[in-house]
Amino acid sequence: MKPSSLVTTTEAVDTAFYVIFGISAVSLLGITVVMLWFLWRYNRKRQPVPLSQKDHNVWLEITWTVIPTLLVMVMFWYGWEGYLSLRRIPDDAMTVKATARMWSWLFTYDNGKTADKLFVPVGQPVKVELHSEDVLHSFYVPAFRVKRDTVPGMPTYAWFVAEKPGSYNLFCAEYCGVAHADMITTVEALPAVEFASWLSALPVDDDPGEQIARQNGCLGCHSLDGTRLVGPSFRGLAGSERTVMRDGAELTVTADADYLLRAIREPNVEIVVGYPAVMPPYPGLSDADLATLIPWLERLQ
Amino acid sequence: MSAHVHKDDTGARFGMWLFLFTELLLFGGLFILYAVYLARYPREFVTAGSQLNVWFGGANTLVLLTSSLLVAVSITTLRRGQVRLTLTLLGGTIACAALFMINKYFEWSAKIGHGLYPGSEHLHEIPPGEAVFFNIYYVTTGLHGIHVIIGALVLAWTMALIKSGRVHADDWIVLENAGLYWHLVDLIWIFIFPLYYLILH
Amino acid sequence: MTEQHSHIVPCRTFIAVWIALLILTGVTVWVAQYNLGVLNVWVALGVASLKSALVIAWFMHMKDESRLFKLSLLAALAILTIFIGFTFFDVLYRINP
Amino acid sequence: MNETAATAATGRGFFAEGRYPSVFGWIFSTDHKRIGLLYLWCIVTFFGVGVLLGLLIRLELFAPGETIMGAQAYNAVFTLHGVIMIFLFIIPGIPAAFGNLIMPIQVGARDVAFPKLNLLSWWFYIGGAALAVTALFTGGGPPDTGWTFYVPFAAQTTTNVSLAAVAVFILGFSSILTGLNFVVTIHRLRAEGMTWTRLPLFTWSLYATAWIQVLATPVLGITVALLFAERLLGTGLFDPALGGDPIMFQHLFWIYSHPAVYIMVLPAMGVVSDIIPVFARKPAFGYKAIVVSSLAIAFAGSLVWAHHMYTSGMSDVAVMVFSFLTFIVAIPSAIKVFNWLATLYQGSILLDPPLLYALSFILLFTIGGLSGLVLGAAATDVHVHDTYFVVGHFHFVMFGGTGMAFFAAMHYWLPKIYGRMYDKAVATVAWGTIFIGFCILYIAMKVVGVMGMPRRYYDYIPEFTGLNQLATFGSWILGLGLILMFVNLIVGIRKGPPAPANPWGGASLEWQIPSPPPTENFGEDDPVVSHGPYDFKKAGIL
Ligand code: HEA
Ligand code: HEA
Ligand code: HEC
Ligand code: CUA
Ligand SMILES: [Cu+2]
Repeated sequence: MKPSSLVTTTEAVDTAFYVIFGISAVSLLGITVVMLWFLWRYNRKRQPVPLSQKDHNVWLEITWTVIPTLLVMVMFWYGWEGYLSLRRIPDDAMTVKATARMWSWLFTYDNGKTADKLFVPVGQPVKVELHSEDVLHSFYVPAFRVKRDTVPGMPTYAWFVAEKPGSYNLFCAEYCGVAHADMITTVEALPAVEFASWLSALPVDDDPGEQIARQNGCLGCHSLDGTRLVGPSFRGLAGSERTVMRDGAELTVTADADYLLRAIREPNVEIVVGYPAVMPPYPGLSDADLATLIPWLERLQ
Repeated sequence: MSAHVHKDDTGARFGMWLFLFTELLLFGGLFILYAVYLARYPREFVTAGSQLNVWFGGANTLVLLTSSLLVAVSITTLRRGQVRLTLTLLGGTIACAALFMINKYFEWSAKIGHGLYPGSEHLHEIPPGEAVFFNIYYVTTGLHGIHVIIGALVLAWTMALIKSGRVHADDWIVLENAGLYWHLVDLIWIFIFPLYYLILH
Repeated sequence: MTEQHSHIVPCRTFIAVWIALLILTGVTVWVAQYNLGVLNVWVALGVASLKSALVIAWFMHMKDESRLFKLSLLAALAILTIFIGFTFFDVLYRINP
Repeated sequence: MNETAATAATGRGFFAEGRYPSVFGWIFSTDHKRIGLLYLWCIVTFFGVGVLLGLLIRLELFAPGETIMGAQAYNAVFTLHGVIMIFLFIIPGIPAAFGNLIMPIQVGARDVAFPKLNLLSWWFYIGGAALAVTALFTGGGPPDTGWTFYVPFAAQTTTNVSLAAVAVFILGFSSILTGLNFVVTIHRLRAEGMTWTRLPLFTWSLYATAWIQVLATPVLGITVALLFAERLLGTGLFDPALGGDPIMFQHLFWIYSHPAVYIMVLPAMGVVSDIIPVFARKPAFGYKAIVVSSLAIAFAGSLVWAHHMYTSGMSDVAVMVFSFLTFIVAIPSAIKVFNWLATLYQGSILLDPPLLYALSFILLFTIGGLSGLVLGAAATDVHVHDTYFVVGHFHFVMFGGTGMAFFAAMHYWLPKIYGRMYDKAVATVAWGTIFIGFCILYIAMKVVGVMGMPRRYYDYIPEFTGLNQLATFGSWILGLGLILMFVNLIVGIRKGPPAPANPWGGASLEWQIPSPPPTENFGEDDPVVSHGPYDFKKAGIL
């Protein structure tokens, strides 16, 4: 398990939370009680005429300037300390590359293995290198209190360590368009041994077509089981009749191989009726990839 | 301060100055971007900056400085009651504005001729640092150009008021404020010129 | 006419200022020919500020205005400087620009 | 001007006979009170639209998955909700409506310094609003970027963001003109004897606000202008492919939009500072401290913008500096809260509706402000940034703070403006309903935020269902309260019993002229001020 010396991101952030919530709760309680007491004690029923017309007191002003100042300085300090431990990566951290795109995550490991869930070994600090292929997204794992935006053209990073095995939510926290809320996956924390074997194992679904689809994030928008996501489901797509908008005109076409090719190569020329024109073109997809992808699509019945 | 002041020139001038502050901060946003990108791409800014024509920029600087002089003097002449002279001076200012825009026109069309304009293919080919320079150059000088036109229109309108005698030797606040606006246009250029045309090293 | 500021500024003054401005313009162009490294920008800015000071003080007769005007001008400039300056707390210290 | 006296005599004050017949007498009037009312009712209308959109949001979030609308629709709805609430309700809210109605009277002037400009800025407001509405039905459909317009998304989306940007630009211009007008008015048109230390705190807060409006709003102007250029000309100043930096957009946006939050709250604090002394029969405690803290907030508020960007990828140094400064700006707010409490001490407190709303301002703003401290601290913000905790925070400060103060102002000043009194009992019930609904709604949001529910999610994981349903439930209670309050006010305005010139026993100038006030407020005999705004003894209240 993790070296006891190591402060987890969760611990670091929660300390700050306790301090700030604590001070705030006390301040709030004090203010509420005092206010209610004044309202009761000096209510006009009880107090027809004001007891005084006092309108200032320098010492009071000084007190309630200095005390809050000290309090906020404390809050600032804990906040900053905690933040630093979010930024300082333990030396023994392993690195995973996370790629965010509309609207899915791809995680790439040193040995080239990729996955759409973030598998990590328990007790081992993990540095996640954050990249974006299109707009801003944000890597957010509430359980570990870490969040960092992925910025196109500027790699960023975050780190965390999972203390217990289990599955933790991973959200996209920066608004990124229509399927922002669907850009969810999980961190899967496995015991070191299991993780090692997972890492070395070949991908379970050895259908190359599906692999390509996964790695390019197609499945972020296209389901394989017929459910409607941002884009039409791949299931039963090939060969079916499609009504598409082509430069303003509506027309029906059969989804044969070269329709699929068009739909992937220049997605915004023909827009399937009832869907937004948000599918990005994929210059990264080689003809070889497509040669595997399209037959696979056709096999999906 | 008495509420009886029915015509409060100081108030009017103060209002104008506040408006100039907003203009200053409007351009301020662009100067922030300029500063940041200059700090990030010093070398690219020099290569790109050297491609701007100092003569165009210099000429326009002289034109604007002179136009500012004319406006400043026109206030003096109006207060001395020399209406015709005032109108000539203001006419001169507007002529300067026109000259400035003509200059800009040639300068820009030359650049655009070289495929250097926002959204052009060419900008995607050259190093990013240079592309950002040209883009911010166009945005800044463009916004400034719009201000030149507005300023000229305001001055023209003031001339009309002077002709019709509504602005005269003892009530010249309109000219004063129009002048202030024009000087601001000049001020902005005083910074644009060295920052864009003169970063050669 | 209600309360009104100042004497009429003689044209001579304006022309003198104008000449000064032209000279300063010449100076910036001249300096820009030499390679002073980062100094170039700062010199350019320095001269530009000097020029604008002239324009503001004389052409825009700030020097005849009340303290209120001068203070608020100062405030505006201070805010602008802060906006530019504080942005550099970020851009200067980015790990990967 | 004896015709002023005449109108005053008719008892309908400035309502009698505008410069032009019928509605033109309003939309072309340069009278600060008429312009104020124009603003007030436009703002209330937009508030109504805004809250209905808020209701839609809550209904969609009543259960996971698609409830009443799809993702695209939802994104448009919260964007619209945010844009309306920020630019059409809360920023103009108190300054443009009640500032115009009351401030010139409070300083003893007949109108603002530039009445025509004042009318123009209302026209800009309406024009901007009209454009914003047009943006919904033209081009690629309603904008779906959120009110923050972050690039690159906002530069890429096919929805009608460009037109919305223009609308925001124009609205910003309107706000600038109002601010400019107020600064000059307060400097130049104070009545004889109205020294700076005799200015009501409401006017002082407007003064501080006006400076922010003048100095910060232009930056918003250039920001949306650049977004517009980016979309239409591809100027690429924020596009990494062209050497731009998306994070610079966030800097520019927040350079305005953080100071803007103080544009929203300072006038509200002014309202509260004016109301509490009147209903406690005691001078505002620490007048000078409150004034100085307003100015301090106005200044320091422009040094903290990047606290919205801790996770954006900006440098750690910036995180440290901006976090530190953020805590500094919190202090003046604290000072105000304590001074308000001290004003109640040893007073003679009458819990009339205006005071109830003012007190709920203090409580809710404090809760919201304290949660702001959680956001200001770097470590904690990393966890709750872009979650419902932030949503909870800003609803507490904006709605619980400024919103409540806006209602307080309506209950405090509308009798003066319309010369009629609403039903206080009903008003009190409405207040209670609003307060309860509010707490349920937004406390639930804060909790679900700390649990990690991101904002701008139209769908969420089942764990979050319970709290979301609680929030939705709260929104219904709140809604009922709002309807009751507005109905009561409107009925009061139209049929209520006549209100005397000084229904609450205030000591500032607006209470010394008839209700409704005559067209030029004081007419020929401009007031000569001889005592402070809260000197109830000299004013003969005590
Ligand atoms: C009326 C508007 C308003 C006001 C007044 C405030 C006030 C404050 N806000 Fe808030 N804020 C918003 C509107 C406002 N905010 C909005 C709209 C957003 C979200 C924008 C978006 O992303 O859509 C936001 C977001 C926001 C963030 C970014 C969160 C994120 O996105 O990650 C932060 C971070 O620092 C912050 C901090 C603060 C602080 C420290 C204050 C302080 O000024 C609060 C000061 C007040 C108090 C401290 C309470 C009173 C004091 C006491 C009771 C005494 C006891 C106190 C002490 C011990 C000090 N706010
Ligand atoms: C002052 C500003 C203000 C106010 C008052 C409100 C009011 C409300 N807001 Fe909102 N809100 C914002 C400003 C405001 N909001 C901003 C700036 C955002 C950010 C947008 C973004 O992310 O870009 C936001 C975002 C926001 C979200 C987050 C959306 C998301 O991130 O996915 C939610 C979610 O519940 C929400 C809900 C509500 C609710 C339930 C109300 C309730 O108060 C509504 C209660 C009202 C009713 C239940 C309707 C019934 C009442 C009437 C019909 C009376 C009207 C009649 C007359 C006026 C005559 N708001
Ligand atoms: C950003 C979301 C998104 C991603 C990622 C995405 N698509 Fe699409 N796709 C869509 C949408 C929306 C449509 C329907 C509108 C259209 O035709 O463009 C679509 C349409 C299609 C069609 C035509 C389907 C039909 O019903 O006729 C095919 C084939 C397709 N996508 C394949 C792919 C492949 C292969 C990938 C990955 C390399 C991919 N998509 C990635 C959103 C996406
Ligand atoms: Cu990706 Cu939100
Ligand atoms: Cu802020």
